[in-house]
Amino acid sequence: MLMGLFNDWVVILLMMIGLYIVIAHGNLIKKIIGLTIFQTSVFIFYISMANVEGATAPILADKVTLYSNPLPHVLILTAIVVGIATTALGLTLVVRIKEAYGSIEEQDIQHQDHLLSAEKEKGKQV
Amino acid sequence: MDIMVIILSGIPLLIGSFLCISGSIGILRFPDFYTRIHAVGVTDTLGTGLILLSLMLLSTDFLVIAKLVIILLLTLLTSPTTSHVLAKAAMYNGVKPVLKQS
Amino acid sequence: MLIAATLAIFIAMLLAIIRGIAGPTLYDRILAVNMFGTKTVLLISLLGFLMGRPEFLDIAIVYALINFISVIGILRYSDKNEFKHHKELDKEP
Amino acid sequence: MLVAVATIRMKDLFATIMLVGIYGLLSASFFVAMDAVDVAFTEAAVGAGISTLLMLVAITMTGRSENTTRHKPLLALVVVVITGGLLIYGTLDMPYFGAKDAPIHTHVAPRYINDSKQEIGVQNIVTSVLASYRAFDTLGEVVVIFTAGIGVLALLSVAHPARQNEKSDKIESYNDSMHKQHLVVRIVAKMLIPFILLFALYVQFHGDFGPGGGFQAGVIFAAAIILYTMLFGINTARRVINQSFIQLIAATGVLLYASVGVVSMLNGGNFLDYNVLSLNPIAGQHLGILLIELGVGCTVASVMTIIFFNLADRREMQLSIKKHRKKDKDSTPC
Repeated sequence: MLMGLFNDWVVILLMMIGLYIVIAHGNLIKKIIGLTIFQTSVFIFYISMANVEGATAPILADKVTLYSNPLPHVLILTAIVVGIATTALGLTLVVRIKEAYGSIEEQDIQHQDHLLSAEKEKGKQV
Repeated sequence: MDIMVIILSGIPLLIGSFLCISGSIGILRFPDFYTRIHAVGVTDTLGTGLILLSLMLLSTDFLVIAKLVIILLLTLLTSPTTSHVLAKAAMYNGVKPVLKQS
Repeated sequence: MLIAATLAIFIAMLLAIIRGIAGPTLYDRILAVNMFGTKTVLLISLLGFLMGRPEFLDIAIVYALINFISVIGILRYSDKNEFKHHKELDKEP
Repeated sequence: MLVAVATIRMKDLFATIMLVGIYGLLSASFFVAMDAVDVAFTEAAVGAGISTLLMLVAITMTGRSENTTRHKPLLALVVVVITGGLLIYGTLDMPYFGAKDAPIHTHVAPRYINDSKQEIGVQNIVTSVLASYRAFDTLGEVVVIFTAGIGVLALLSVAHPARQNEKSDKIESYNDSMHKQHLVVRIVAKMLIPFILLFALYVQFHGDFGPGGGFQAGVIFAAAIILYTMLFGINTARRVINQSFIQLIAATGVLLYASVGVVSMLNGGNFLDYNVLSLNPIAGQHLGILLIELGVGCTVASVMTIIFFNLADRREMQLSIKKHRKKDKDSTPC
């Protein structure tokens, strides 16, 4: 009866994909997309925890007695909106980085930083 | 009476689902963008309309019927518009249709 | 009957996803997204009927609206001319 | 069901974003299947619409192709696989999907489900938990959203050069807004926008009975404004909706929320305890939830609009700067 855990495994798979994108890709926007996937996997985890077999949505009606758990729904509802707000903040940061460095690849940015600090060192020595 | 309603609603439901599937096969099999847009645009609008119609027949509540009518109107309004804009943008940006080789 | 229709829409969605992943041009992908949105509207209304709580049609309305908005937005911000513009400018030192 | 979107690893960022849009739609229909109606509502509006659009605008500013180099893919793979393996090992102790006696269903949830009818009198349990039992939590979330809006404002706001050359700006906006080429869309959108606004208000005030509430209504409202902005150009939209006005509304929403709490404290209750707002506790709860949802809706709608406006503005500015530079380059050789 391991099928009962199938949802959790899907969630973990999504989470792994998100994490892999965040770690392995240099492009900053790709990293943000990875974070979004990671976020959504957590949402799905919560929502599938809230599900009760044979229950319906938590809106009170006359004949229904079994409802799914409303608490995770509340948490995720707010988390989605907060998530988009923070994602937007991240995107604006990326836009500013692009303006400042002319690139959004992590390696380019680090390279430029190295060059800058090396120049500064030289200036100090002189 | 009941069985009449079920049969009456079943017919558009089945036709609608058939149209949906044929449209999606069309999007997969057709050779270029414009034929694909034809497949999707036509079958999607008609299939959606038929399925919503059968749901309207099935429902008893007035509010539900009203909402279904709203959805139907919205799809009838937006779906051809998006197809039109898509085709126009594609043409504008130089996606060529595959013409018959002569 | 409802279940059969739901299954049909499900298959259609799968095919649309395949086109969305494989689509050679950008517009194929947008088309796939659009079709996917329409199918989702249908799926949600059918699911509402299947579960016996047709009050959920509100969500389907939101879908129809948001789908339209996002497709228009995608087209608005993907006009190829702009990209060409960018590339030309990026080539310049 | 969701594994289908596991292939979001394309090189072209644009295609990736299409896939993100599909992914949002898919996860929202998953939420419907899981009975989480309110969440599906929010995810529909946010995941499929707004986030896709924001990413698109950002991409038009940063360029769409990605470098092929991936640093240390092997190491990343090892880390990820180890993490995933540990997590899967952890799930073996989890309660099965849909089990009725899982620990999550035995603590506070029965209280919410059984007593909220008497205590709050609102049909939608999600709304009553959101706005009444856990109102303090929600206040925090609203403040976070507000802060994100301020952050975007601080990072991106353009010190309007538009004021000086109003006329050329007008011409640019005219060219920009797809005036001639997209007549059909514009007319359909003109028909749709009032309907969308009306529907947002319906969602806002219908949250007590069905799925809906301040968060969803705010996002839908912002979506309508974004549609207007996309079709008629940012400058026209700014003339309709003033930037400082939106900022005012964003602040007012948070203040409204907090002041409801303060008023209930002044009336002798706890912070955000609506029972004392009116003589009848149930009526007090209704009033409190209504006001709070209004505050949330105001803040969310205006923050989303602020974010979009600033991104679009920044893009406009970059485009015009590039155009100027190009003109200079063209003029210097001859």
